[in-house]
Amino acid sequence: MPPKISLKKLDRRGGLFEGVKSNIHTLALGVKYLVDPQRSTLLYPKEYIEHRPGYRGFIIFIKDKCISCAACARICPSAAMKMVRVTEIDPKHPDKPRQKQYPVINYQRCIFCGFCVDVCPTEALYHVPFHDIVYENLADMFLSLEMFQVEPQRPATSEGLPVVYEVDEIKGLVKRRKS
Amino acid sequence: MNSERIVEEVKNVLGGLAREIAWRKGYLEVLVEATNIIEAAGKLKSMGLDHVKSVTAVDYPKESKIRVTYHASSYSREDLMGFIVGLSVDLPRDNPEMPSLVSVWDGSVEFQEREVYEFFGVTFKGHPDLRPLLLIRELAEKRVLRKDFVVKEESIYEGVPFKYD
Amino acid sequence: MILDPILYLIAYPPLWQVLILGFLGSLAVAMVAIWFERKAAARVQRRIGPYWASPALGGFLNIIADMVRYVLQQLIIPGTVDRLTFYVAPIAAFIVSILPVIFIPLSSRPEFWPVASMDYSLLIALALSTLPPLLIIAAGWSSNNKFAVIGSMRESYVITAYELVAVVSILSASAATLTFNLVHIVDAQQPFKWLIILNPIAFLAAVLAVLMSTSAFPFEIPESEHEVVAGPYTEYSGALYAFNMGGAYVRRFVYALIIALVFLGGWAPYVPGPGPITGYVIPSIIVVLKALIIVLFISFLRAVYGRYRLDQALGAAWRLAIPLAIVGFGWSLLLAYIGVFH
Amino acid sequence: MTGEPVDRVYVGNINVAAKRARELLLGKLKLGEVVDWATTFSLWPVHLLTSCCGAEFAATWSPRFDAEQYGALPWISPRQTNFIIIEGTVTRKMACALRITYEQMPLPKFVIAMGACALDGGLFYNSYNIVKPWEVVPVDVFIPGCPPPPEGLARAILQLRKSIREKKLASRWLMEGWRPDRDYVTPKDDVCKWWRP
Amino acid sequence: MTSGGLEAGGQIPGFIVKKIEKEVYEIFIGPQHPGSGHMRIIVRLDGDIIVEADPDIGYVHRTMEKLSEVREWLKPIPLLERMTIIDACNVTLPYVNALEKLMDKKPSTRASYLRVLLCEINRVASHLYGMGIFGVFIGHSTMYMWAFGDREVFLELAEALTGARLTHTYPIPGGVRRDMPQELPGMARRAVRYMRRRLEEYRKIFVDNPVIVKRLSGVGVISKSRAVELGIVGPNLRASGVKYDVRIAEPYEVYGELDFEIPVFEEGDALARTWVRVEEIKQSLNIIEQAVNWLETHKGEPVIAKEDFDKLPKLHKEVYEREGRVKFVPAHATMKIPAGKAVARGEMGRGEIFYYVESDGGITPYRVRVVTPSARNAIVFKHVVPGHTLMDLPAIYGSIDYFPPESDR
Repeated sequence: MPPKISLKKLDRRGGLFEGVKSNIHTLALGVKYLVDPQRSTLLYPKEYIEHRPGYRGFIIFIKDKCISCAACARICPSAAMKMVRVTEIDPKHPDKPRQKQYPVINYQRCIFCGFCVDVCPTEALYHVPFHDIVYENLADMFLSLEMFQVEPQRPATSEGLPVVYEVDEIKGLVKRRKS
Repeated sequence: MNSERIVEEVKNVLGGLAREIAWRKGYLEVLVEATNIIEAAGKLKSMGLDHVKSVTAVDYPKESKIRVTYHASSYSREDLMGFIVGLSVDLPRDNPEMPSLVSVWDGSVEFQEREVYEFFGVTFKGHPDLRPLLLIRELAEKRVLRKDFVVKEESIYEGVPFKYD
Repeated sequence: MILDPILYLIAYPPLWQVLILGFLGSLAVAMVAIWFERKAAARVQRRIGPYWASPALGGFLNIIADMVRYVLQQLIIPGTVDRLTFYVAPIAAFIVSILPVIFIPLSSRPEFWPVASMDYSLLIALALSTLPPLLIIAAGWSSNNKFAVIGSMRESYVITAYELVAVVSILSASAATLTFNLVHIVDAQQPFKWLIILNPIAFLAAVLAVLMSTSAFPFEIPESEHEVVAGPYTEYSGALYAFNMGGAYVRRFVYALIIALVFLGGWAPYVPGPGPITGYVIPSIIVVLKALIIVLFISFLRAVYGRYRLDQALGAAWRLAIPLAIVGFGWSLLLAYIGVFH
Repeated sequence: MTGEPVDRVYVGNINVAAKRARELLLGKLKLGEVVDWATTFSLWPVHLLTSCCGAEFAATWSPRFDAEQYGALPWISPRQTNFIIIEGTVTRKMACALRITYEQMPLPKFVIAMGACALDGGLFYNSYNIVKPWEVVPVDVFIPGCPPPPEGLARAILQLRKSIREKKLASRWLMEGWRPDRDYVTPKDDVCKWWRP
Repeated sequence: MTSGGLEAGGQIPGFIVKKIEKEVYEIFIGPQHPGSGHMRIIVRLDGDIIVEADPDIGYVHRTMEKLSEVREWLKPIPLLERMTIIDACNVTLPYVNALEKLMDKKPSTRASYLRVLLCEINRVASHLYGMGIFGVFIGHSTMYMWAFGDREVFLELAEALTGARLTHTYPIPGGVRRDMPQELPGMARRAVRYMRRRLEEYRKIFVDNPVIVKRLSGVGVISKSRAVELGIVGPNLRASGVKYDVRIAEPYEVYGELDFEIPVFEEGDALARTWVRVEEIKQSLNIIEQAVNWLETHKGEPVIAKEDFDKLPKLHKEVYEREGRVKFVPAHATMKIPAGKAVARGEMGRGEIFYYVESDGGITPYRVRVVTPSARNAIVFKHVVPGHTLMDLPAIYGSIDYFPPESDR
């Protein structure tokens, strides 16, 4: 069925009786939630959200899979990913050092769009499903090649317990402790 | 076909004013002279194209012109709602000047002409309040959306200047 | 003995009442009111509100943290303000807000409350409670800030709306009980002849007046933040702002005390006994609890109402509240004629 | 309104008095701990929305994340706050507003820069209208992401609280009048150049 | 009391530099002001009546049109998304549509449905955002909290679908980036049922609240003819009685096949604009249900165009089978698009968005012009606000749901 457009009438509440009635409605609803707030607030450091597997969080690099195609750096919309040249010594041919290039990431710019992960032809990049790391120094955010390969420690894991949020028909979002 | 009929209507309404009428992807481009744009716009408006969606300017440094297009459409005529007419005018690049269409299309072009003024330096004669809208004056003088204002891109390599592949 | 007057002064109950109840009590009540306002609003809004400062106390220490932070923060005096007024107005407003407490009895026993025998305590308390708005206007005016000036102007508009309502509706209690003495008003309501039951119209008008006078929702117009930032207090920082903010809650509490005595029967149905515990502590707790209920109700309104426009608020006052107050006054005269309280 | 005007008025010099009071309270009575504690639970961010990370700023105070549980309450007038959250891009027009707002706030005051745009320009790294906020105001904590999720902002508030308690930022700042380790990078005249052409 | 700002010589951009005869009280609302977003409104008051309002926007102007010209075709998608991160799919979809028009590519039907699904989720979230901000503007903080709390439900849906709360970067030329996860239909249905119940409570506490009704009725009235002249868009236009919606005027994606109705009100005041949003949320919930039902019954088709999918390498297909994630081919990074000019439009939560994309056959766009709904609604401040009292300004601001980053680009 095709969509249609329709003119609606606004029913303005007027009159003393309607006014008193809607005042009572308003107050009663307020009292209802005052008594039973149905809340699902995240008590953040004590609890943290365990996101779904597809969550686009921090990006980790697997060096062994990288073929140095630079597609990730090329597609990065914010030029956060840069290629660095590294001289590598192959254990099989120690006399022939090879020039290779690997991506490094600059979290000062990264927008977590996941283009680099999606463009990588060998799945050498992947997301970890969290996003709550903060820095006090700008310099720490430009990861080195070594740091880029290490999964960062999520600070919340040491302070709290994981919870998941589920959509509920009555309460909206419901927080559930993960066992 | 509906759109054919509307193209005919546009042609009839404009008469000899249109220098060129061509279908682009999604809109009908009508090119007129800067001198009679008010007349053309008034005719289009009387046809039912009562508002302007966008005042678009494009800089063509090779041809040394700036093309200003008013993408007009209709709220009042149902058959015109899905249809956009781009009323275009070519202006010289050194001192672009054209009459303002605020007198025709009122508020729907007022702010957008100010935008074109600050980004391209096109002067709209007769605009009630022509001053930069978004930019600070220092930038508005640089005509930032013209092609000769170059934005630096970065290379994908550390410490290598950028060039397009 | 020469020491007697000094001892009398030191042991003078109203002085201690002002110092203890008026200052510390008002401070405590203000903090409870702020805490409740934040927590109740948070509950209605399905969230937690202050929590981590003291999870066991429901985040109550957070309010103390805010207070300490304000008091010890840098005090900025903008170069363009009228200095004397800028310093003095908020402090004076705070002190004047507390003053009515002297004339508010918390017990009918004269040994704990000499002023209780004063025959015009209600009138004096009411008169004193109308002073602070002038100082708020002075504070806003001295800030030399456009938003503050607009806020002050709004405050002065709102005064014209609620002053009459407050006086008429509260004095309707006097009309019913034929006395201006708060102790007698309370005693007349013993044990359950409370004026809220006998004259709900005047009570409603009085609550409306309190809402307006303490700029509570839905009449939070002088400090309506989306037009005039913080209203008269826009330029205030640090401790001076704490005075301003505390003053607003203290005023609310003082009005609530008056209403608790006048309409909610004060310490009724309890009859104060001879000793200090039964004669003073228990009745005052009852009165303060009743006042707190009103304060908390006012705080709760923040969660469910938006704010009226200035002209609508004035209209509500002149078209609704003043007729209500006058009808309530007439009703009280009727009560007096029937002789309910005698 | 920058700096503290020092001149004698009717009741003596309030700035000197305030300084003496600070010295008494913080230096002699060792109230520094109390100040630091109070500041950590009373970080009220000023209502300055620099850019679209404001959407996540708002979501952080929404019922699901509710940053009021940390005692942070978005407040209206800069005079009564002590905390700025820079929500994303700072344009050249906004930089001046940011700087003025920052200078209107009483000491001690803290800044969190939120989002890639507030760190190195993010997507707009080569834009002509972007200013890096850490050149305009001294920033304490940086949050990566575009936009950072509310958890990220909550983590930043926790981190700021931690460093206030550990480094005694608030009490030291009140005592010394200025924090030596952070200072403006760009003079105000440069930030607000467009204001006075 | 100052008069008329600066002398005519003061060349301050963004300020009205003209003399006003009457003594007026000039106040600057914003950019640091709780009643303004990322903008400034210079308001001149005569008593309590606004005689002139001058929106000084551009505080969030991030030069997206210029930056789009120097970046490869795919990169403007995340870039333009930042205009309205609260309505991210709606704002990028017309750009993608324009590219598809230039490339003569059609997305698969499944991708179209997925786009519509995310667009409607975004629309609900965006309306809730608008209503929340509106609520707090007229002092109703509970409305703000409730709307933002319920918005989280829809952000949760969007996060399950795309992996990001706000900046989904979901549509790409030819399709979308991810397939729907298994659990999404159930989640979406529960969310829809929940939201329908909540809308009744919104009515009780906000829309029918006597204080709010009194505050909003007759405020900021835009008549039908004035709305057309000013060229405003979206719910504001439909609240003035103009029957225009891009989803009907020029159905894009699969909107032509879905069953929903566009609510139109005639009053044109702030209350009617609120009601349009409430009714539109209801319709969006209908669309979400329909889209989810279709997606659940029609499986098997890839979420990008068939010809693109067939060209994918083996690993990419494996990843798609395993995770539902569409991987780009490296050609995406440097794709070229045939020369031409295209316009595309779409209906965002705040109204119609218009894109003009011109290609000269290179690897970057030659010109991207975008006119956002807020940019077109900004004119309301100048022409509708004067004549109201100062306390009406937040009511009008909130009711037109103006979002400065979107307007400034």
